[in-house]
Amino acid sequence: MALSNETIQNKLIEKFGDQVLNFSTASGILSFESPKEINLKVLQYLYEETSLGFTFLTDLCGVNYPDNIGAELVVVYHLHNFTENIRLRYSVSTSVNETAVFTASKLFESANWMERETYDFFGINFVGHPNLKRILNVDEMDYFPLRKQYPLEDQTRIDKDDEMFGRG
Amino acid sequence: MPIEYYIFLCLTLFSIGVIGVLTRRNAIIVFMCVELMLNAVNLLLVAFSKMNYAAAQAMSPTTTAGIDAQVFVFFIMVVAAAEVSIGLAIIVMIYRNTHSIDINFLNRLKN
Amino acid sequence: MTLLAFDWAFIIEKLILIVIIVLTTLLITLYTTFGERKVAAILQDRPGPNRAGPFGLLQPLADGLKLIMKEEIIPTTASKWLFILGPGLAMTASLMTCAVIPWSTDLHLFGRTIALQIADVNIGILYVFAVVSMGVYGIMIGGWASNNKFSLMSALRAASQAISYEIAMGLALIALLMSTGTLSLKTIVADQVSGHWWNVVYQPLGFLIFFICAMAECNRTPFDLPEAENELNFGYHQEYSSMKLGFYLFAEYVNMIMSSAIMASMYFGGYDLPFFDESTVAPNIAAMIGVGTLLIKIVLFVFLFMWIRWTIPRFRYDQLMNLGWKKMIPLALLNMLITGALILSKL
Amino acid sequence: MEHQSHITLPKGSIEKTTTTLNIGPTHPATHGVFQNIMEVDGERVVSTEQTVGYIHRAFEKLAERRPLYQITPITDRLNYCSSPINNMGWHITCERFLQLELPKRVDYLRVIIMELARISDHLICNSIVGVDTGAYTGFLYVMQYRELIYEIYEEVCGSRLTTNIGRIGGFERNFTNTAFTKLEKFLNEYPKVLKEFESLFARNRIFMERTQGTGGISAERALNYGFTGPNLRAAGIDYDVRVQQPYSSYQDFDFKVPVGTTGDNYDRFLVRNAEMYESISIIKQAYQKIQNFKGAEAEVYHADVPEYYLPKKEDVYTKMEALIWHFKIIMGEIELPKGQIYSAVEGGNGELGFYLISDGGRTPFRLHFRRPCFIYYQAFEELIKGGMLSDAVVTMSSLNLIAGELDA
Amino acid sequence: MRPVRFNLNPKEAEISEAISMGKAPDGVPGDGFFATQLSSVVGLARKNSLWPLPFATSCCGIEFMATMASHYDLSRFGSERVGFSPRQCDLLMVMGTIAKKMAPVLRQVYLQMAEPRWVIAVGACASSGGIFDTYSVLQGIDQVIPVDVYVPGCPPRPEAIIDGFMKIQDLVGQESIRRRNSEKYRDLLNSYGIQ
Amino acid sequence: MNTLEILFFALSALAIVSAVMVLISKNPIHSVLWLILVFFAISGHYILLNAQFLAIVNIIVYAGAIMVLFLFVMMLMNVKKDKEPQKQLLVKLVGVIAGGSFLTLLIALVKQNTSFNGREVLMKEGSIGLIHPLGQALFTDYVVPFEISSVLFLSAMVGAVIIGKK
Amino acid sequence: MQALTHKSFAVNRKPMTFWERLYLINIIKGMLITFSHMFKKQPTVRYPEQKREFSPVFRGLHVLNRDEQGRENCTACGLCAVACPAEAITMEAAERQEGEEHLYKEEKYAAKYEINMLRCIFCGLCEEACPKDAIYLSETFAPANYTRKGFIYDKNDLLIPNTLTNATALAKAKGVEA
Repeated sequence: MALSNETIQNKLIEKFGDQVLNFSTASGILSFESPKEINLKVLQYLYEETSLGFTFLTDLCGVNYPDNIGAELVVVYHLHNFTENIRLRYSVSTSVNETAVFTASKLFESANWMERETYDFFGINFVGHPNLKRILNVDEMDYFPLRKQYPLEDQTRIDKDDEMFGRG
Repeated sequence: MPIEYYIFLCLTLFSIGVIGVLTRRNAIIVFMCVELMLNAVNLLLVAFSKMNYAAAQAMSPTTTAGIDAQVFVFFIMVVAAAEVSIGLAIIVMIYRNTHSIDINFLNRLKN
Repeated sequence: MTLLAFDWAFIIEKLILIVIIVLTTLLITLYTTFGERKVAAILQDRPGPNRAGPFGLLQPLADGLKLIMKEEIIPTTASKWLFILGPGLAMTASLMTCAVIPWSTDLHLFGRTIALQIADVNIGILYVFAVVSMGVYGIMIGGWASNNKFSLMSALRAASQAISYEIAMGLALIALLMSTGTLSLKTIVADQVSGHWWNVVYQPLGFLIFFICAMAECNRTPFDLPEAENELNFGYHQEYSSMKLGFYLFAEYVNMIMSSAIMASMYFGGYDLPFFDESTVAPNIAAMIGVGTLLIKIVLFVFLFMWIRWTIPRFRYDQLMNLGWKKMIPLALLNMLITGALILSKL
Repeated sequence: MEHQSHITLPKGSIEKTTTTLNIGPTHPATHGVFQNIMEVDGERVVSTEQTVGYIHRAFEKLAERRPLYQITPITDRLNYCSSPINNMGWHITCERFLQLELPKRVDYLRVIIMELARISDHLICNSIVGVDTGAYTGFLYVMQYRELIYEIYEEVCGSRLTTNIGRIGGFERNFTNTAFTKLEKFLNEYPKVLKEFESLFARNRIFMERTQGTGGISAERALNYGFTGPNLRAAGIDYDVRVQQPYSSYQDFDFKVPVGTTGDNYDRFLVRNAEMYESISIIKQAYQKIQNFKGAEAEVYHADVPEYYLPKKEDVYTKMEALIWHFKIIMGEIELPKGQIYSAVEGGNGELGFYLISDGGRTPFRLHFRRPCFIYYQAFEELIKGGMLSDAVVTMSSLNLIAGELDA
Repeated sequence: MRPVRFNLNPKEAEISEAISMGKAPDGVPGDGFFATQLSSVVGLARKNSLWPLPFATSCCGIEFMATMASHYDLSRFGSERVGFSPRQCDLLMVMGTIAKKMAPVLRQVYLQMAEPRWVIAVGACASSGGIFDTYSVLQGIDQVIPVDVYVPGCPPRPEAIIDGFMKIQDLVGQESIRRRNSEKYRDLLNSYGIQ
Repeated sequence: MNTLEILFFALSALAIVSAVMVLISKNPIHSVLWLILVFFAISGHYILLNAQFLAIVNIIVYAGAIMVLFLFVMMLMNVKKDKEPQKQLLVKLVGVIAGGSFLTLLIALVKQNTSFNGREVLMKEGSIGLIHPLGQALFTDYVVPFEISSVLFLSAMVGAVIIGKK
Repeated sequence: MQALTHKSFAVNRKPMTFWERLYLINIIKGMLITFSHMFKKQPTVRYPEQKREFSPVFRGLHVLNRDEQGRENCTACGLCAVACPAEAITMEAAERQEGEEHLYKEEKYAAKYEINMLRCIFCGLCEEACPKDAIYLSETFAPANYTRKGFIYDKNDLLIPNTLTNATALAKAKGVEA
């Protein structure tokens, strides 16, 4: 029985050697990273290896660390094994200039829109995605709003002044 | 009412139907023109029935002379309804396969 | 009896009768719309419109005036004449039915005997049937002319629904005709008044089929697929504004009233007030009582229509067709056979 | 002569046999705002393309600019049919992140509020399924009881829909007696109404035929599409965060997880209905447990965490230390520990997850919401393909798509 | 504890300040007696038969449901015929956040409505953007269409929605039947780029 | 001119004009609607001839069912006016001339035939158009054709369904 | 997939019985239910004439508090504006001058205090943030208005009646009917 975080870690290291790194456990969830080139291999291994069985992609999202030069953008996968009731966090990072990451939508249908959302927010280019275009924002938008350098507020507002809208 | 009036009216309607069949290419319109012709005939039949009835009534008030014509009209209507249901089904069928209801186009079915 | 008797006093009398009947129908319809809102409200634990006039009684007038004063929009892509023709046709077709309904026994006024029926056509039921089959044109033309996909879809639904349910309706009627032996509504009602039982006793299944088909012909829930506001967004009349919309909405209620009147006449004794001997009162009073009775029956039927509408879900298109073709028509045929067998066995 | 395999179409004939229908963004069937560009062949749906984002409000970016306590009002507006679950989910995430221990009574109070929210969520969804099949009245019957739920919220937090209920570490105030009276009233009356609602629909043949066999999905596909919550359970998988990873002391309660078999609209309807009964039973148990607290324990409504929970107002007015804490919390000057956390609760629609990354600043570095709606709406095309247009409408409402949650 | 229960000075709405009202400029002769009478009768009819088009996008839509439902019952005002067809409705009720992606749709719906039409912005988001001062949200629908009444609250409770609705009724009741043909109204629409 | 004649000519004019409009309407839907009008005019004639049953049946069958079917099919195919390729003008001209000559020929024939001279049609009277005698005839003398026609109708229905199913 | 818990149970999805297949029985049952509602008490609150009591913690229009001597409590510390997620509160602080002690409780006061009710989401965070017992939400809901400027509530609109000069109004505001 019980699949523990250590087992998963050992299995992963056994399979991928030193390509999987930065294992840590925060609030019960094992997280690790790998180079972005092997993300599909890792996900597939986690999915298909029966003793692991991470067949449920809970969540996929992007994070932008503007200070990590060369690895500004991170894609975080949250996987879940229902039968063993254990979660796993896996992330790959990519540079802001070269944002290609392999898509997981072939493995998980649910990744389709989440990747589109991540593309929409962060501009991460998921290679092999069937329909990679903006999902939440208007198609005409020319920047990726959730990257840290872009402002939150609507820049075109003309009626915004302290008198009307608080601190501005 | 003189019977000629009815004859002329029905002939006109019938000829309009004929012209329609000759000039239109839309299968449904052609079909409709055929219906028009049938109706012209129907009207004529009824008119004739009343003509004969008028003559017969003069001799015997309880006569039912001419009723056959009206029964015939009734049968024509039944046949027309049957014909329309089949005809339209065929047209829909053709349309589904060829996406056209142009009668000229149906020539190509030959080969 | 012919359709073309030219007696001018008779024509004037009929014209007055037509005007009175049409106006009354319209007035009742006006308040049926109000009634629908109130009935819906009461069934749903809420008060309903109550702020226009006392108890909200002026509500339908407000609606009407507002609709008249609203801007007419004819979509640029619509075909203009048909767009206008649609609602007119719907309204006319639904009003035409009232011609053959016997409202009561004869009135005796100014030395004349006035039949409270616009025309006693001896093929009355067939006439009703013909007019009902016309009703669908209003919807089809309006839906097509709007040049809107939802409207078109709704027009198609309406057409196929109307045709399918007409058949079952006709078959149910045939069974009734077999037992009454006449096509004239006046005679049918008179037979029920003088006879012992209403026709519904002899034709319960026939009535049920007729009632269901009438609901389908009036496009009422559960057969309101042409309107289906959740799918087609009001369907055929979604491009209509102002009074043209009003006509469509109105026509639905006129239809409802007319089919109630027909059902009451054919199956429920028309103006016959049960357990009441009309000969004990003056003929004019008896006639008035008859009108009142018929009106009450109509109101009850209309209420039934509304009650059903606010209770049950609607069918899906294919289920509706299944019900019509695979259940209603065989049932109606069966009903016909049974009626025939019974009549034969009595002979 | 070469035989032509198919007839070439003449010029001017119609090439396309399907019609493109544009359902939405303002269509009665799209509660909220979605757009479905459907290809229909007659009434059959051939394919559809969903467009979302019509009320995208940039929650995640907004959350990066707000201290933790100001994020609660934002979570209100995710799934606004059950905003207290979102609020609580967010507080639980923060508490787990800050490693705060909560008293049992707070947990139970939260359970009551969350289950009430679940009832109101399922109630809207199921009654809207009724509306979309054409029966409006059942909707109005149960809405009256949602109103009772709102009155309880109002008694606790002062607002009806976007509750902003609870704080990190507990509740902003204790439940009043009126709130408990109203809760009792609700518990007494609601099961009867639910029964009535059920008998209006559940065994009505028209409704059964409308919903059975439409919008179905197999368990494998549902998992692959990331379904959670009632929709996944309707497909036959008894995954429930409340059972799998209990939060807020759900392990103390005895309840069952209803599952369906085919994942069609009827199963979803039944599962939601059954869950409402379970929720009522949970609330009853929680209420019982709360009444068992005696003395000072019966007054506890927040954890004793002065760093994160605002001090009492009287103390703020009079005591310097309390005032300082007060200022620090409000100004958001309490720095968060570094780290990240993913924490999930069972929302009305499924697993509502919060992925919080903190770099030690006063606001989250990144906050990502796992919105169940957004993830399972992808499957809509697969659900309705080959069905009728009317099925698509019912499927849409039985999926319980909440635009606010979907678009974030 | 709260010092008082009520705020006694909620702002009175000045009907003359509504964008659709405004006094006639000097020198313009008023309507004749008959026209005035007609106006008031028509106004009375219109205000009791306002058919709303709920442009409900989010939370406020849920409160609108509560307003329609038995507890508050908007139908008392003669407006239970909620339609989603812009042609048939008189009152556009915009409820919920209008994102920039949605704005053209909203405008389209407004354009498709038949005159006379009124707009009510329900809730903070529709009126001013509310808490969502973000790159994707329209900061108040009055940037794209003229708004007659704003209802504050996030979401406004049903009483508030009814209050806003009654404000619209006041406005409708007082409107002259000629207003929609007036120069002033055309200028208003032109300022929104609507011909 | 008495009322009857007025009615007769009005109905005839309506029928002919509508029939012509069926031909020249570009939009097939309009054609259908004009044809319905033709049928109404013809039903009017039936009423003038006191063929009440046929008048009503004509409306029920033609206007109420057949034309609805036509309209339905048109809408189903969504045939627009520009979808129908027009025949060449020459062909059209030939068609019209042929039809016209046909009409002239027939009229000439009728004119020459003296047996129609002075034969009157009985208007508004006579009981043979009523339902009772018709029914009598149908179910006695014509009962076999009647049954055969019903079989025909049934087979047509089955055939239509089978064609549609393909 | 195997069961994840032992708590699951399958919902009741039995096939239709003969009577249910007939449509009528359940339709009639439903109709009886709706009919019985005709005689139920309507829960409707007929709003303008009839008002529902809000809960004492209802979050409606704001009020600015005064102390027992009728002095404004607010010291313009700005915490409410900071706490406001909608950024609806604007204020300008001013120093209390000589002779104004009867107006303001502390040395600083809000010379201008505006809340944009159109932005406000009535979340109650300002009330919670206030360290000076100054701003509260009331049970009056914010009324609708025709113009945007009708929603800028300044200090005069927000302050509660003065105890000393306007005691009756204060009683009214407190909901104590005289």
